[in-house]
Amino acid sequence: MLEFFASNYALNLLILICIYVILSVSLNLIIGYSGMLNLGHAAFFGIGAYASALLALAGYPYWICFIAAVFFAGLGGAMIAYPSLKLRGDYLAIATLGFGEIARAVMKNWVSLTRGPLGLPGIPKISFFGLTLTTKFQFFIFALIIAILVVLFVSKIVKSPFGRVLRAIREDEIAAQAIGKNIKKYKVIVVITGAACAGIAGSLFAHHITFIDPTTFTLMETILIVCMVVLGGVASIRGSVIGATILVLLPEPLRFLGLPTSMAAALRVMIYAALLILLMIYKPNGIFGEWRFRHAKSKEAL
Amino acid sequence: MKNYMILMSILLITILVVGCAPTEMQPAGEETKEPIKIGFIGPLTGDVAPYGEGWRDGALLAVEEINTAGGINGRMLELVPEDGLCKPKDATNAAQKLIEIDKVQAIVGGFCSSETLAVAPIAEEAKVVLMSPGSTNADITESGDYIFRACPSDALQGEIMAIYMYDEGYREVAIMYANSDYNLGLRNVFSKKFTELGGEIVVEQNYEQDAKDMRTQITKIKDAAPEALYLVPYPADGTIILVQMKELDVDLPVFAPESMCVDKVLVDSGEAAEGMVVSTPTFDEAAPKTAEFLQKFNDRFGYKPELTSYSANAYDVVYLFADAMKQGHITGTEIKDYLYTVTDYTGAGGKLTIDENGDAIKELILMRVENGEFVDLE
Amino acid sequence: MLKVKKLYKHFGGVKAVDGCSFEVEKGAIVALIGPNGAGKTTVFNLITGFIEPDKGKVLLYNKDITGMAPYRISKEGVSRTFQIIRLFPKMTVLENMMLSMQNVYENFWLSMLPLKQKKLHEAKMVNDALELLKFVDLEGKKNALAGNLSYGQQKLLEMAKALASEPELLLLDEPASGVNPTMLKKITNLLKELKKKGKTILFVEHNMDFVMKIADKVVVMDGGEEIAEGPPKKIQKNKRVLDAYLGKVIKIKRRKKK
Amino acid sequence: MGIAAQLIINGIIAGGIYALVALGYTMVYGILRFINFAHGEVFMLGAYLGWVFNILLGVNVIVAGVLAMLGCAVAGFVIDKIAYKPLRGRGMLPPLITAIGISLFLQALAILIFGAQIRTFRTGEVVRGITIPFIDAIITKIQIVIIIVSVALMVALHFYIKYTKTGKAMRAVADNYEVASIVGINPNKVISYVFIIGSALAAAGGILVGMEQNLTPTMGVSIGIKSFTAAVVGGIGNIYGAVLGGFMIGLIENIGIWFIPSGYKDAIAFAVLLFFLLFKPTGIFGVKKGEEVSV
Repeated sequence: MLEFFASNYALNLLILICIYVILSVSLNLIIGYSGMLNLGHAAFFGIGAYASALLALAGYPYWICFIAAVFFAGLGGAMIAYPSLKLRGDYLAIATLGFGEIARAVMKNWVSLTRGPLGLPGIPKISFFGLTLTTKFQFFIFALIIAILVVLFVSKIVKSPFGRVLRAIREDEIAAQAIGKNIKKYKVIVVITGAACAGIAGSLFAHHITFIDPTTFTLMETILIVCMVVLGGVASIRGSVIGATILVLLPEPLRFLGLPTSMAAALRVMIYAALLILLMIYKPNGIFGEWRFRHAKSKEAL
Repeated sequence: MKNYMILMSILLITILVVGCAPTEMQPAGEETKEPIKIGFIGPLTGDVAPYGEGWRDGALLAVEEINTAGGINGRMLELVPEDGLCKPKDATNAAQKLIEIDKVQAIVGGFCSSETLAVAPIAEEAKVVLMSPGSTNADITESGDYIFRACPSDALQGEIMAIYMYDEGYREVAIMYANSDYNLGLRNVFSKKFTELGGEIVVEQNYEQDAKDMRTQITKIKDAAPEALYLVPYPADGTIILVQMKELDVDLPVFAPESMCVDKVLVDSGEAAEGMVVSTPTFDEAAPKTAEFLQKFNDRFGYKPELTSYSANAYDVVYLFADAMKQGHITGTEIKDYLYTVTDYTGAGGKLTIDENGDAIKELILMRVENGEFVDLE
Repeated sequence: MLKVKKLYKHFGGVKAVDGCSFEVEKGAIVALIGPNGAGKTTVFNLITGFIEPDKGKVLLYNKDITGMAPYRISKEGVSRTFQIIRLFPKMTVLENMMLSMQNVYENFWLSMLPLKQKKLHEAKMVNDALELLKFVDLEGKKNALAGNLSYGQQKLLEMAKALASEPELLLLDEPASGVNPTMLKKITNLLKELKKKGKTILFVEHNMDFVMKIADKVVVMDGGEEIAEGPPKKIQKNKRVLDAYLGKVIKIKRRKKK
Repeated sequence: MGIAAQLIINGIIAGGIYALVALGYTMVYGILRFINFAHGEVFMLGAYLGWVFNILLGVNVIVAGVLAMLGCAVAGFVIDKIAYKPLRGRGMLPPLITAIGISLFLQALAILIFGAQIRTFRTGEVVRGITIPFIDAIITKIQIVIIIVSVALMVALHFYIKYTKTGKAMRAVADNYEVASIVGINPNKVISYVFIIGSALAAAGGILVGMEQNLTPTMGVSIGIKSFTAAVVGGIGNIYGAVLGGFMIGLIENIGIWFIPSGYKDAIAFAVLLFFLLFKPTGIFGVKKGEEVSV
């Protein structure tokens, strides 16, 4: 069995799990703990990936690429900070969805910078202080450490007094303002932090797959991350980690069901979608969920 | 905080074991009578599925034929198709699975250049041959020794058409292309060559690959009144453009790469394709092997593949793999060395020679559409 | 301490507040009464910055706080309760209390660092919170979720919460409404206690004998403007106040019989 | 003059389709405050059903259209009953994820049943468009049909909403879900009607696009997002807003790419969306829906 874990196939999945854990935990910080329904997470994932890849291809050492990924993704977060303050619930979801699509259109059409649909091949391996991550196993260890750090960072935020205020804002913005909390400042910080973490995941993704193009950072990618958060349980860090793990692994066993070749791919998507629907009907709060995302401030959920 | 960390890692590992448990271990087993597996990576769902399906069935047809004819020295051949979705993440997942679990030594695919470019380093590292029947992106040429392709790099196609159009006396030309890797690649090469020759690109329009309404782009081209149009679409959107051009009374001489050298385009666009000049590797559907392939394809699957030349290429790639294996070259490295020796292989996709960095040299010919049929030009 | 000068607020045609002015002296308990729709709650929202006044000034210790953001007014030492109770239902009673307290460690970076003073401060806050909860005898409920308390208990919690930030001025929006008599007595005693501690309170209320018992001064509003101001006794006899509440006495001319 | 007129005609044709599909989004959102992400796939299903009846079974195109609309109406009804009904009142996220699950499911189903090949209604020879006199823009017969049919359906919907009993019930439930149920309107029945009508209209849009262009399993995705944007721009929850929003997005898109690189065509629709959301979140016709501070 151990030989299986060393195989690149398993390591590839483990690395993807680390990347998607970072994405789902950071999105949960925005959706679960601060009540801001953000459907633009893949855009920050993409900005981080492109920033890191472009600088790496230009020969910069990895730690500069990493910081650039975090910085530019955070900058992206700052851009949607304004709508995040002004809009609530569905409207915020729609606005961030729009932002995500515009970001992807820029990635696809700003050919001089991103080579557009041709993408960026040959992204160099990660190396810092003379150590180069050549094998997939080394990369996995690096990704695991980063993932654990991000999860600790986010759970620290959530358990700290800062996090307590976040949950208060999620519960009732009016009451939070009345007791002297500057909700604008808190929301902006959360949106930028969440986006910056997505940038980290972007950097890891770029150097792992070594080729990125706009087709990866679509609305469906954000939806996948939202599903991980909802499946795992809104406002539960453990939930997001488990949600990410399940949804990365879910399609894999379907490959081995020996479906008739002509229908295999389509059937796989159908089974995946059916499982998603059933999970939502029978476990709408997600596995660890304890907070249900209600409509703006109407007392009962509609 | 400490116990939380332990809990989290234990959970992570247990989910992993559960998630991957059902994978049966498949030893390579040269001697045993197990079938030899070859992989296939291509877009079977998502936007590019209409073409992926035809390419997979082309490869499937070849595998079935080889097996009916006795397989590889008695051992059956098995195609393991995986869905690449034209996306790097899914293509790498598929490649890792094929290489690690199915222990394939050769893979047919990827189709979209994004798939091939993502899988290339993995295949190179695992010393597994990756031969793409359809990725024309120029970057693939230097992407590795184990990386081949059965279609010419777009460098050739773009240049030939630029030269031809220049010689025909066109100086002010428009380009219209779908906003994806194959099309942008060809557009770059074409415009570089055409401007080098002294021509001028007066207007350029692109569109999302799944777009249906290109009327405004066509109106913009009509407004710039170019002498000719170099159109770089996929067959589906190409058909719509030809139709909409006719509807909008825009009769410009149209030039296109092999993606338009497809019978279905002629049928679906009515007479709108009349007079179109297409550059394509020697793939005339009348050639014996090609016609036979199309006939067998239709008998077996009951439809005509969208991008016929690429389905034929997939068919040829499987046969090339089979020829190598028949001569005892089983491992990826052996197949690789054999492939470099392939010259003037006449397959369903026309005559093919593989050059030193794994690209296919195929003579490119020009054809024109005359009363609903592709006819050879000079 | 609190001066409200010529406040105007019109929602479209509705003149919710139409030139209202009154004053709340330090240490005084002032009741703001008037028929429904007189603009009482709107004045509350104008003072606490949730709604911007069209015209007029709100001064706290002669500092102009008109139109400041609600959280900054709260920081100036003004805390309030709401007509419809606004607690954090999914958070514990203790958390609700601690959220209202001044806590420098709620800053993003400070809250992350494992500082000793932070732990001390956290512990101190818990003590202060428990003390206040004892004051409103909700101490036993400290770990219960605020949403699970009874209506009366939530009223008390909301008041305790407002007190937690040691405000200069306490604004209570109908503290006595919808509470059973025993709870009403508790609230009355609570206010008396606060009066002894010299707290300044402005509250909106309909329950007249509660107002008469508690208030030092009464401000009466009708139709968006204040029509009378003074000690409760005097206000009871004020003609304009009676008209506002009981409606105008209209002489009906009898037509002479033919 | 010709070019400008042509752009406007292009905009109106595209707008007609967006409006038809936007109506489905707006009606469902008006009542359930829920974005039915699977609506785009119902549009695709309509196109394929129309193709099956018309091309495979040789039924006349109008009858095929009606049959397809009925088929999609049933599909919409079934989707609501199976997937959305159990999640009523479960907050916003679970229904959102379920809708996405259904849209993926339908796309894969389409690939399985109809195969991934590109289909088209077009059989006859492509004929040159008719030049509209004195503004010399070109429009084809099918495009004229598209505009007429889409406007006709919208007018029909207007009368249905205004004058029929269920129409009034729909408006009541949209206005206030609880009060409507107290007054004796069965909200579930009304919700089913909304899904039936919304899906039928989307099917009509699907057939019209299918006739004019071609069919692929993923055709519903981009049209879905655009029409949804139109519904929001017009004022989510308001029927007339959806129609206006549809034509607006169609026009802005087509006129927009005259000035900026055409690769940004989709991005224009989203830029308009962001503009409206930030400065006029209720859209053009929308009514303020309890969003402000109810202190």
